[in-house]
Amino acid sequence: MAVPAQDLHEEPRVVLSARGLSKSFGAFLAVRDVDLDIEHARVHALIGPNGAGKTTVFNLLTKFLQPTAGSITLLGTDITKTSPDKVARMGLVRSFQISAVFPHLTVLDNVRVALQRPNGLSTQFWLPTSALDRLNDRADELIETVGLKRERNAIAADLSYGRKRVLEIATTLALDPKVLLLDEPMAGMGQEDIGTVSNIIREVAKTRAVLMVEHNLSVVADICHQVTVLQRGEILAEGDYATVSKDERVRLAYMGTEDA
Amino acid sequence: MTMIFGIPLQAFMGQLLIGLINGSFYALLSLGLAVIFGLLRVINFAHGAQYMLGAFVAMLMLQYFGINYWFALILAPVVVGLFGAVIERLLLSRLYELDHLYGLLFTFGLALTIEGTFRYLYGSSGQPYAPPPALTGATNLGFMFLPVYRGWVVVVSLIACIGTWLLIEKTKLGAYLRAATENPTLVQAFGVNVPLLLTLTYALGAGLAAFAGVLAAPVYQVSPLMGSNIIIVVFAVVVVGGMGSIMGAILTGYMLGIAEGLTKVFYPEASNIVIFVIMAIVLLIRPAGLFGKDA
Amino acid sequence: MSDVIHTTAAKTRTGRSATASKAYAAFLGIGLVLLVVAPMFFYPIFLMKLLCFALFACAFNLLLGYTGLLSFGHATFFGGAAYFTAHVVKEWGLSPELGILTGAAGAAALGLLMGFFAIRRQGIYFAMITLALSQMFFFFCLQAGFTHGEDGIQSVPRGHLFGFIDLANTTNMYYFVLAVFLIGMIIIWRFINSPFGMILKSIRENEQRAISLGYSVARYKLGAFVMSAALAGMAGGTKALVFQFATLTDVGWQMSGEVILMTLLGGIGTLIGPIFGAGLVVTLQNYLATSQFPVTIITGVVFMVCVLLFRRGLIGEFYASRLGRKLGFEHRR
Amino acid sequence: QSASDGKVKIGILNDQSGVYADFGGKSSVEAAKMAIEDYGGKVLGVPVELVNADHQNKPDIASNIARQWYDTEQVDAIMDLTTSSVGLAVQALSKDKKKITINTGAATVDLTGKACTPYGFHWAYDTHALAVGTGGAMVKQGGDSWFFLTADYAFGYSLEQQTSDYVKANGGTVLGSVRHPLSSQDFSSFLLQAQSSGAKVIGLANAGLDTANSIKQAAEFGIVQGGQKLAALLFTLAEVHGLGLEAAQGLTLTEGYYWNLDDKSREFGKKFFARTNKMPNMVHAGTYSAVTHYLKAVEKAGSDDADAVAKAMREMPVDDFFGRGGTVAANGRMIHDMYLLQVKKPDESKEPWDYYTVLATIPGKDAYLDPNKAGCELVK
Amino acid sequence: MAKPLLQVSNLNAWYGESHILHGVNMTVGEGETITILGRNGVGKTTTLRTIMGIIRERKGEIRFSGKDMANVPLHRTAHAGLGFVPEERGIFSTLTVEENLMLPPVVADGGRERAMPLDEIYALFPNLHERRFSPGTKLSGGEQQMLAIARILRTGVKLLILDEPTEGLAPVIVQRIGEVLKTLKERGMTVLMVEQNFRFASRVADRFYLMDHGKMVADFPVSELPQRMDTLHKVLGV
Ligand SMILES: Nc1ncnc2c1ncn2[C@@H]1O[C@H](COP(=O)(O)OP(=O)(O)OP(=O)(O)O)[C@@H](O)[C@H]1O
Ligand SMILES: Nc1ncnc2c1ncn2[C@@H]1O[C@H](COP(=O)(O)OP(=O)(O)OP(=O)(O)O)[C@@H](O)[C@H]1O
Ligand SMILES: [Mg+2]
Ligand SMILES: [Mg+2]
Repeated sequence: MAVPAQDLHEEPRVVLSARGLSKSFGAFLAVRDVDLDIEHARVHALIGPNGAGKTTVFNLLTKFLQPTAGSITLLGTDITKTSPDKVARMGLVRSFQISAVFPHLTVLDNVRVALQRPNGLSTQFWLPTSALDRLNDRADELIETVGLKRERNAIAADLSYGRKRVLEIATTLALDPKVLLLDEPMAGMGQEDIGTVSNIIREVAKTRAVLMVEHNLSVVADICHQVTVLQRGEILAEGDYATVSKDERVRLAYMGTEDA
Repeated sequence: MTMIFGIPLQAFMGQLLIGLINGSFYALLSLGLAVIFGLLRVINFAHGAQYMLGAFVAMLMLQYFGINYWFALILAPVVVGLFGAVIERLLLSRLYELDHLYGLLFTFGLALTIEGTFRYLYGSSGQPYAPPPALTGATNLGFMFLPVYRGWVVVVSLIACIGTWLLIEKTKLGAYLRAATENPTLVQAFGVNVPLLLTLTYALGAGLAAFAGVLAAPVYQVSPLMGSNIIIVVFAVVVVGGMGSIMGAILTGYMLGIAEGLTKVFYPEASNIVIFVIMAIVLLIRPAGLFGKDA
Repeated sequence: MSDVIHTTAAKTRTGRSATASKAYAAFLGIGLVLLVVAPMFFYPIFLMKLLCFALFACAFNLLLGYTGLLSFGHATFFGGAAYFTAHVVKEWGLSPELGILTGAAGAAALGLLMGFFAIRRQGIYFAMITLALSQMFFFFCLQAGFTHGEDGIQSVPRGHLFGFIDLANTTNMYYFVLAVFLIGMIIIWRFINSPFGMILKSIRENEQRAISLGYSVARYKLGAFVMSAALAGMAGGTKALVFQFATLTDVGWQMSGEVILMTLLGGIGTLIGPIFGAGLVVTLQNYLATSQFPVTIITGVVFMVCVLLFRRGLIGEFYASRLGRKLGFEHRR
Repeated sequence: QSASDGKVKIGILNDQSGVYADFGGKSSVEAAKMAIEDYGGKVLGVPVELVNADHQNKPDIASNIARQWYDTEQVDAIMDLTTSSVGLAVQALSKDKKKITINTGAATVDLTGKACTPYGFHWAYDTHALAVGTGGAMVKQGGDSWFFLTADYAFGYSLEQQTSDYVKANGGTVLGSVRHPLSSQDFSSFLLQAQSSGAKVIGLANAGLDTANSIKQAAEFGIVQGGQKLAALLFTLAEVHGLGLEAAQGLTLTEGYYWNLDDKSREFGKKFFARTNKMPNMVHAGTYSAVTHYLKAVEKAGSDDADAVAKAMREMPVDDFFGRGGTVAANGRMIHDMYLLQVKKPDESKEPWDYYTVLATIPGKDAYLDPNKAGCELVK
Repeated sequence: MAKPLLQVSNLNAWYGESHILHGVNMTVGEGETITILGRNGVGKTTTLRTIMGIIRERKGEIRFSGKDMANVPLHRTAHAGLGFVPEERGIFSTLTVEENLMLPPVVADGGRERAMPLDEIYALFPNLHERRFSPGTKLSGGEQQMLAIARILRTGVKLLILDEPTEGLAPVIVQRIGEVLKTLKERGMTVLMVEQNFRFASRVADRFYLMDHGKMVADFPVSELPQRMDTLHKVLGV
């Protein structure tokens, strides 16, 4: 496993927080006055109807979008004005709603590209590529963690959709992020992968904070400690799954009449 | 006498008008380029060559068939448009599914071939083409002596620009075209004959270039080089306007024409680069161009 | 972790099999021998021109083939460096090797400047912006005093290499050019097959993802751009010494088009393809210059045919051909 | 008595596809061919061969070709060499290679001035002659206030500079000038400035397509009808033909030859026309004259060795339909008479190619710089 | 079973050199709702795209209303009455939501009667109404999915081909789409879809095809579902 044993059972503490976060696109206010606290060693779910502004919140937190108002703090540092790559280097890493891998690289190379940066092997234009072989052990470990061992040397483009998502998680983990933002990690995934990925998320969350957007409520119920429900850009409800799912407004706006 | 920057108001007005006239050529040319780019995602390097072809076709029509300016103004764009359609159907259309850069490279080759051929056949010092008798002479505007023909150029190019803009932004056909730019397969799966649509678009773009060429023939020497001299400037216009933005191309065309015209008065040596300087500044401030949508 | 995984990793990394590596080494060996003996059989000036353009095309390919950026303004670096080299050698009396270094450094500086503007856009936008900026540089060269306008800097002395090898001697000059060429190629080869090259490749594949992994994409691209510019400058500076000339031809947009043609003909994204592309174009031009048929028509037609039919280029097509695959080459694109 | 390698080979190197393709171009090659044929095709008992190439107006391409001709094709002399940058480059190279160049196409006086070489000759015209003709002689015809439209590069500057010197020397004034970038398509803005300056003469210190477009647009803006005169400083019969009399009428210019001057020049003109379907301009006629003179010199020297030939060339007078009592000065300048010409109105032209009225003849010694003062090191 | 509308026999398809479909056989009866189940990457999307004619490297027979579709060019398939909602939705960014919606022409014979009027569509998807003037791709993921479905409903196709219609949708919306599909069914529309959301699928489908390795490995009506759970478990890992 990727996670060293002594790190387990760490105490929750706030690592990423947003205050009064707002974003408007022209006259349209997509996110309004959102406060969020993401805690270490916790899985936090962001749910809500389509178009509620979940992806936008992600884009704001990772600085792919600049907020119209509000502030964001990561590990005690104000990152409201920081560039996205810098934020990523500080340990806040995201996945995309639409799958994001390097299609013509092998699975191994995909992971190694991610490993290069934290290992200081990205600007060396005078070294041979074989210098990257020292990343192999760590890369293989990650590949095994997410169960891609069989596809290790396959070209990423040839993977099925679900496998690509899994690979994406592996590359994200390679950066050893402190805060992980996952946008619908289970979307389009078959049942067998959903189980695997749930387990991975549960496992990695023991040592880091995870914020995820997910429509699959059984997954949310299963692995998330905390749930925030967003509607029309505003927070509608907050709490653990049991509390939130009983909220009448949430049922009406999001969950519908069926059981999860 | 009123002075503006040390220049008599009258002369200043004259220069402004001249700038506007040149701007109409830029607008017309960059319009065609923007149409082709916006819808086919092809940078049509052959645009200058097609402009030149327009002028040449008009001249040859007069020389061999006695077809006058007015008919040439319609016929030459049709001929060049057909030529464009054939090129698109047979050759260019094979490149769409590839990286867009191949389109640029292909049309670059096409431009070299067309220009080379005309240079080989007609030399490059240029041929005369007289303005139509109805449009010769000049009117005195008080502040300047305006050749009637130049006035005609402004009016007719404005009409062509607005017409094209309406066609693409406001009609169903235009909606098909814009959608086909993004995902031709899907639009085709919806039951639209996309290949035909793209052929027509390229023909339209080429035709617009040729139209500008016919308009230019009475003003400039009809020379195989006339296109390659202007094409780079027109590229800059399109970049400043925001690539793919049709309105952007038109407005920027006029604006840069005026900017260039004024430079010709105050610092003539720089008139060739003023457009590129403006481009650099615009790109620094707005990387997507003045009217471009952010990528 | 088993050994099996390690060996397969080694294989995928280099992207070609053992037979291919052997074939490659054999080609390299033969090529090198041919280059060394070539001046006995061919007009040396022609060979030198070929080498300069080959290096130029390879430098250009570093950007197009490995970073996915099509620059339509590379003449700026080639021609700019030619001016710089010619100027410092002729007016300041610098030695040829320093002259070429100055040219390369100047080109790198120009690359930094142009890259600063252009790198923020991609694809066609990038191409157009580089084109326009190089056009600006063209006008600068037309106006600036030290370039001598349309006359160019003429009669540039070749000087003495390291102060004692007389380069006016054609044979000496040839081996000097060959050395510059080989140094350039080694730099390119190393650059591509380095950790940096790996990041470039991943940026080309998926830029957004590279950003989210924490890479400042713009800086990597700029790095590649400057490197490519510097190497193009090295080629341009050398050319200025070979022909004792620096002119506007080398900074015009047609030159930028030509280098694209060379790269395209040889094979985008192949290390040695552009060499062959350059060879073909230079030979063709040499032949056509004195024939009665206009060069531009041929160039244009070759361009179109290439784009339509031989997109992979000579070497790319060879790699993809049955023989190439039998030898174990894998085409990258 | 022999040629070094069993043949005498002449190269015509000029622009065959660019803006000067009509100016010299293929027709120059034809003129050289005629000269060789008229000479009998042989000199010193060996055949005279002719090669030609297109230098695309690029000095580096030109010097490449020249170098290759000298190194691998045993070319003995190169002629035409249109455009100054090419002329200077090839002349410098030829000095190193010890080969003869006779420039009939380029304008710069530097060829026989500070860049002169023992083997370089300048035949048909130069900027000085143009300046004296169009600038000096025109003032005498009444055009005494000038405004220049100048191409923004060295050639344009020197043409403007030299012309305005002569304008002033002859009592005229220069009211101003505007520098336009090379290959501007549109000159209306500049013409407007020239128009409002009120100058009697608008001097076009540019070349090729730029000049043609300036003239065409000047007609559009009614500049000539408005009483101002246009003087094209470098413009020949070939370009007048390309522009058409309608646009070119009233234009004043200087050439070293006109086919309709007298019987001798008409004879050459007709012969040339029969082969090329064009009447020759001074470059074509000059090339014919240059080839002929070169062959005569080879004959006289008894060898194709450049030193001997150059010496013979300087010793012999150039009396043909083109040179008319011409002499070859020590700096390589061929000195002959020039003509100030005016383009006829369409209705004045009586036959095809009847384009000019001769306004004045400028004697060679006035037209060209005194070889002693040209700045050439060969002349002390 | 109802009269067959779509018959596919021994269909093979390739992406370049990779052979993806290895002889797909299936029949869709008129008025039926069919769901294809299968793990990621078995070729479900490919099957739909091949039927639609988007993938042209294909062999085998496709008959629609008895007509052989082999040589029908892509832009004519829609005329036959097939409508396609791709997995990646295919919303056009340069068009507004409404322009997107209005884009596909009503082309099928008799399409006008079947076509769903605009106000009905807006009633079904109020989000779209609210955002109708904003550019298509500025919609959220789920809104784009609604738009993609709505767009086809307006053209009055006979056979609606849906690739994972509920991916990324909020449960309420999934429910609503389920209802829409039922309404359509009542109107006689035939639906062929690929779906990962097993619960949703079992609610709307009449019949299932189970796909593995480029082939249909099982075919059963919804009523047999309980007996088939074992097979499903094996093939899907549900
Ligand atoms: N760049 C943009 N410009 C204009 N509007 C936008 C932009 N990005 C998003 N929106 C709008 O903001 C709202 C929120 O979008 P967002 O993508 O955050 O939703 P979401 O909660 O992630 O939904 P889903 O679950 O469907 O993915 C939507 O109505 C969308 O149309
Ligand atoms: N454009 C392509 N080129 C090459 N192979 C492809 C391409 N698209 C898909 N494939 C391969 O074809 C196989 C089937 O893909 P398809 O998209 O049909 O699967 P699917 O069953 O729809 O899976 P999912 O549930 O993930 O959407 C997969 O192995 C995939 O890797
Ligand atoms: Mg979203
Ligand atoms: Mg699928």
